[in-house]
Amino acid sequence: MTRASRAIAEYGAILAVFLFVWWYASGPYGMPQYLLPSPQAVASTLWKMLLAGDLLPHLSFTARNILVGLAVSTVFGVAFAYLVYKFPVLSETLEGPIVVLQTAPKIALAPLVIIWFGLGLTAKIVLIFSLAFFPIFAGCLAGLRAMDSRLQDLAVLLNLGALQRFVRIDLPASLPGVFVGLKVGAVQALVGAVLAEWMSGDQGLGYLMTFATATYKTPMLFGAVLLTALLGIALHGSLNELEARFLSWNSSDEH
Amino acid sequence: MIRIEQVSKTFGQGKNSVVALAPLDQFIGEGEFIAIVGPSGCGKSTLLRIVAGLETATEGRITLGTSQLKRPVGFVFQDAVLLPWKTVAGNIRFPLDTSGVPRKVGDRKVEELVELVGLQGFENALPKQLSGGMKQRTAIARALADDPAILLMDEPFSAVDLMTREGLNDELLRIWQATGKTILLVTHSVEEAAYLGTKVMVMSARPGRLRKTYDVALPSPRTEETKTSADYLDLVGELKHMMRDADR
Amino acid sequence: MIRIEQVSKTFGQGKNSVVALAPLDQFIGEGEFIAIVGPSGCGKSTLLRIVAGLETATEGRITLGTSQLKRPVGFVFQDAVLLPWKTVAGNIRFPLDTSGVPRKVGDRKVEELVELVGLQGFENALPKQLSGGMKQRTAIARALADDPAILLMDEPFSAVDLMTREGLNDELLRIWQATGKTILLVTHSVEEAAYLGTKVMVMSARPGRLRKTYDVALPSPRTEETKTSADYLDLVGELKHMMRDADR
Amino acid sequence: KDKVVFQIDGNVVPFYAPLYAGVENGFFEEQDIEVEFLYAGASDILTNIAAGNVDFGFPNGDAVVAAAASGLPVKVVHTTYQRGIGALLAKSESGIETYADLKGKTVAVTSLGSPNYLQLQVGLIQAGLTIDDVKVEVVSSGAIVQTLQSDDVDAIVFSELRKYVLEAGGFKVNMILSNDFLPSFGNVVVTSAETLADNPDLVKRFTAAVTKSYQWVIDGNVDAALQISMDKYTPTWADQMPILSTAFTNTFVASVWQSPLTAERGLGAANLEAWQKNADILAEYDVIDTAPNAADFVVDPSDIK
Amino acid sequence: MFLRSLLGLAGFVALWGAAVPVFNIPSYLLPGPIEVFDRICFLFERAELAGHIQVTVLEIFWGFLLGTFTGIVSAIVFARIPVLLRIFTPLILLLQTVPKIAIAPLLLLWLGLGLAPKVVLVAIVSYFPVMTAMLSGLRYIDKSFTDLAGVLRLTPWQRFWHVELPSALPGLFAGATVASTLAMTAAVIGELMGANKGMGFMLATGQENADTATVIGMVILLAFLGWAFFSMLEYLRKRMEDRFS
Ligand SMILES: Nc1ncnc2c1ncn2[C@@H]1O[C@H](COP(=O)(O)OP(=O)(O)OP(=O)(O)O)[C@@H](O)[C@H]1O
Ligand SMILES: Nc1ncnc2c1ncn2[C@@H]1O[C@H](COP(=O)(O)OP(=O)(O)OP(=O)(O)O)[C@@H](O)[C@H]1O
Ligand SMILES: [Mg+2]
Ligand SMILES: [Mg+2]
Repeated sequence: MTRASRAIAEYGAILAVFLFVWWYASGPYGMPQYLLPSPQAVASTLWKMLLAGDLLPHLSFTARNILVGLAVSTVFGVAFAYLVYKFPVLSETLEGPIVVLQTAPKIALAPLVIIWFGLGLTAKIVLIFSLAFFPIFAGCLAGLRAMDSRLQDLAVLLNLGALQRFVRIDLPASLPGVFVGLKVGAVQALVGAVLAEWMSGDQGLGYLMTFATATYKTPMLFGAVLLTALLGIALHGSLNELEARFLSWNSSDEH
Repeated sequence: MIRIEQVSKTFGQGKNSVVALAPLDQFIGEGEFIAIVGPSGCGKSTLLRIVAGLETATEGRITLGTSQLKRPVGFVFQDAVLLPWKTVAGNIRFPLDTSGVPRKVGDRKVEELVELVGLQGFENALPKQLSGGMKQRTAIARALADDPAILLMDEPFSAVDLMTREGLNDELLRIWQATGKTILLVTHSVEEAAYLGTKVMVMSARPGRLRKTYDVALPSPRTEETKTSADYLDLVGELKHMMRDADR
Repeated sequence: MIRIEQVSKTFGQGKNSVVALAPLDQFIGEGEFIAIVGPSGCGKSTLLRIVAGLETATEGRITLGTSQLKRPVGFVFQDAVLLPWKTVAGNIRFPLDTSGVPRKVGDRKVEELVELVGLQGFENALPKQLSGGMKQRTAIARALADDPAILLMDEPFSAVDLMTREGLNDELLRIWQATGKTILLVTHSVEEAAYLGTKVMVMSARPGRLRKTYDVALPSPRTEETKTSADYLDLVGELKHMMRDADR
Repeated sequence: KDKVVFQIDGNVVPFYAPLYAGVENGFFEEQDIEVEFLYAGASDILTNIAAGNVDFGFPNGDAVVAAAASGLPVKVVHTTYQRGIGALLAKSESGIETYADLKGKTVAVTSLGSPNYLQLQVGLIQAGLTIDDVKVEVVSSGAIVQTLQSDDVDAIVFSELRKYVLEAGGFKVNMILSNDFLPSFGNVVVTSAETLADNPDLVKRFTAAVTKSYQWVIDGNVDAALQISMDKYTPTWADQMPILSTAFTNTFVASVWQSPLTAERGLGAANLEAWQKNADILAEYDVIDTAPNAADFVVDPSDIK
Repeated sequence: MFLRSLLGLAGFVALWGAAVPVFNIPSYLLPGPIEVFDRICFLFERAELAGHIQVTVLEIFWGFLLGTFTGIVSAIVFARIPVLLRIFTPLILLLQTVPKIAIAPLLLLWLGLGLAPKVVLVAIVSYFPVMTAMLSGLRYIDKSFTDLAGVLRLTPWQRFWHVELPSALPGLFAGATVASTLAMTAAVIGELMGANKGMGFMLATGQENADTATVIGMVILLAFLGWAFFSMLEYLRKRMEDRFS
């Protein structure tokens, strides 16, 4: 079997099992609709919304926020990790506070973020950033710290400038860690995007969820949840693909 | 020109400290080829690393008299140290890329070097796909790539077979003669040391110290005949004797 | 006893594939000491790795006739491979610890091995604090620790100086004679191969194939005198000749 | 003795003081009921009740109608608040006094699915405007008051009770009650159809205790109830006692907990017509698909056997 | 290190204290440090804050332990049997991305009203960073170490304990640190979906009442808790590193 067909078979199988369990729980097992709507109901709701043009705008709104937030988080996360790595003094004074800041529950801060940054896009990006930044930062820092120290010797020898050293040695060497951070960060970005929409605004999957919850449109709620998860899976898949491309030199398998 | 003055190195502090290098003096003139021999752990690598600026001497001073300020030395590490994400060609051209040599010029140079170390056909292999000796040869090619005025080589030929080794020895001699580089080469083969060096530094173990520096009075250029000359054989014998002694 | 039947190895697939080992046959009897020589990249390491079960042969079969089922082989890797978070002593005793040897017994064994490879005083050093040769010697000590019936050594002495090397050669011979191990040793030194081996396998490059297996008819036990015997010198000469040939 | 979980809309606030006082005074104990309070949003409460996670809930009436419309087996067993307490709130200095003044202004609601949003729509229509004449922002309940305070929005449609919070914060507030043009119900006691059918006695005892609790407060014990609440449940509000006391007396006691109907039939009495009207309006404005039959999900406490 | 952190903290509080009057920030947006401190003391005295803290700490402790443990174990299984990884990834991501508040009634239905749903929630969010880090550590383990393990015919357990864990440890601790911060958030969220105890409940109360001092106070207490958590992890990391050297 080729790679693609094997993947299709695997995912097809798992999807089938998943749908069956869901169908069974909502149908024969007798979970009521308001707790767990049937897959058919969810699918038909989604389909109707799609046809009515009520779905794609929300989906793309959320997706865009996630991508923008993730991009900003990546830039700052990697840059910050690099600074901390380069200047260990910073690590002593900053790492603790950063961690502590992170423990402040975002759901508590979300209203404050909205109060501080207004109702627009900024607040949403700030919220996503506040969630996705730290995993990327921590992953990148761990990657940098695990770097083979002999590569540093090489950089010294070749008298590389700060930029070249970063681009050509430190960044590639820390990529395994960066990807760990990105994968966790992507999930967090998603959570942040939904949370932000939950808190304010009238667009996005998160908004659909609040709306559906308040009006007991459980199929719509589950549809939005499902789409969110699909977004997450797509993001994760792309990151895996990127990782496979950028880190083939590092993986232990030989294919 | 390299001036080593009272250079010593101690690793660690207090009870756990290891004196890797006792104070050592050596003057190395422009264009000299210094071979360094000595027992394992006597501080040869440490000395080279100090000269290269990778390690700071605990005491003493190193002066490099070279005009090529930006990148004064080329270094072949004892254990290759290749960038695992770059191919053989990518590793060899790394010093060129990072000093802004035009792509075309770099390509030509890399091709030349790949041939020199006998890695034709493996230009696009990643380090993990290479044998031990192939890695080492890639590292040698990389050190030669941007033509440094000073070349520091830490047992560069330890992982290659005798034939390749002899070939590389002769190539190194040719390059040295053609370019007038200053070369410091650590080796465990006294034959190699005698064949290549204008001087041979013999070090003794724990704490590593310079036992004696031999001037090699063999005619240049050196050829296969050199290896059968009485002077050469005498020197090799003397070095071996010295080494046996040094070890005790 | 090791039976190698039509073993070949190809890395990669399609256009990018590299034939590391062409089909190779060799029977190695119990208690033999096989030295393997050949040019860099000819598949020596690959052969050893296949015998150790670290690599699966693309084709062919390896049969190990050893009763020591759990851990049939000891392996000295070409590049040491020490666990960086363990000390010298910790690394050496690793095979003992993981096979449930009592602490006390292990301690004694480690002490013995540290002395064998001349690392007294460095028991508690971490690998990063060792010189290249010291790392290699630690790896040798580790391979000997739990007394495997088959010992596979990939250029174990490449990073140590001549004196240490000769000392370790003799130690290895002594251990071999005392325990009747089967040993496969890759080396770039034909002198070493001739001095140590009961057989010498000469391999040729790309694709790596067995050129010839020499039976070494030198008297046992081998001593310093062996190295001046005519038989020995003849064999060395012949091997060198063969190697020069093999390289072409 | 029955242990029941009673899930209240929102969070611990002194507005629920009668219930806290009822527990502390032993009114539930008398009925052999031990109450554990739990908190969550209205829709969660109703889902929890339907799922059997909790025994009783105290959500707002609109949420119950929506839940009933969606087929959740929930029953209102005590119409505690006889009218809705949704209101438009604006700072006095904004000059917003009627819905007509909202033209071109920014108004916040907690969700486009909330009854408040419906109230806004209806209010605008009755003032000759439409929803497009204002800018609507959706802000979570945790932040909505602050957005009004910080002038991020000009008005909010939310609970009437927030007026007192704002006033406690030193803001002068204009308020337009939604109930005046759109009848609905504030917090009501809800249980599941199953509990009601299987254990009517428990429901009866529970509603009796609720009634007694509220009656006690109405009978001149506003300050005592608030004191109990401050002592044990809502200590952070202690400094706002005077304002709360006024609010209780002027709003809750005066017109929320009591109505002409309750004078006749006791606290918690269900006005099925009003409920039905509430449901019909929700359907008319598309908040729910079809209006449920009020008699199907509302029960008068006196009818529980 | 400790002193420096303390100094940094003092500086931060001073800045905060100064900013409030200087920029004339109204207290419903950001109350001053003294007001917040007063509020915390008040809550300790009058609202049994200590009990609330205890509940939250317990939730975090058990949830984090459960999440970390399953994370490490499943990563090992996934690394050995990649098919399982591919099969479970969508489900894991589903679990991670489902807004917890959206499925709160379901969680309560399955797990009851007590500690269990919160612990499970904390475990779910702590799981992912740890699993991802461990998996990456196993995937990018130095090949020569795997060879060594192969030659020594290590048992799976020995392989894990002596080779894989020490190699993955730096990344694993980064993952655990991330997990620790998420765990705290999750505990708070868990308490929002139906609770009457815990710091999250307290916080929601503050939020509902537009009581910014309580909100900030809780956030600060949670931050302290986070700091303690972090210090503990750091300590553990040092101990582990010693253990493996
Ligand atoms: N980073 C370090 N920390 C502590 N001790 C070190 C360090 N590097 C080297 N040493 C010690 O310094 C001494 C000299 O080491 P060095 O690597 O210079 O030896 P060498 O002459 O190159 O040996 P070899 O021929 O085995 O490579 C050794 O005893 C070694 O243990
Ligand atoms: N993992 C791998 N992937 C692809 N090719 C490989 C791999 N390992 C080895 N090779 C190739 O197989 C050939 C034989 O390698 P091997 O390491 O066995 O050589 P060797 O005889 O040990 O050489 P040396 O003396 O230089 O160590 C080489 O051409 C090498 O490029
Ligand atoms: Mg060295
Ligand atoms: Mg090899």
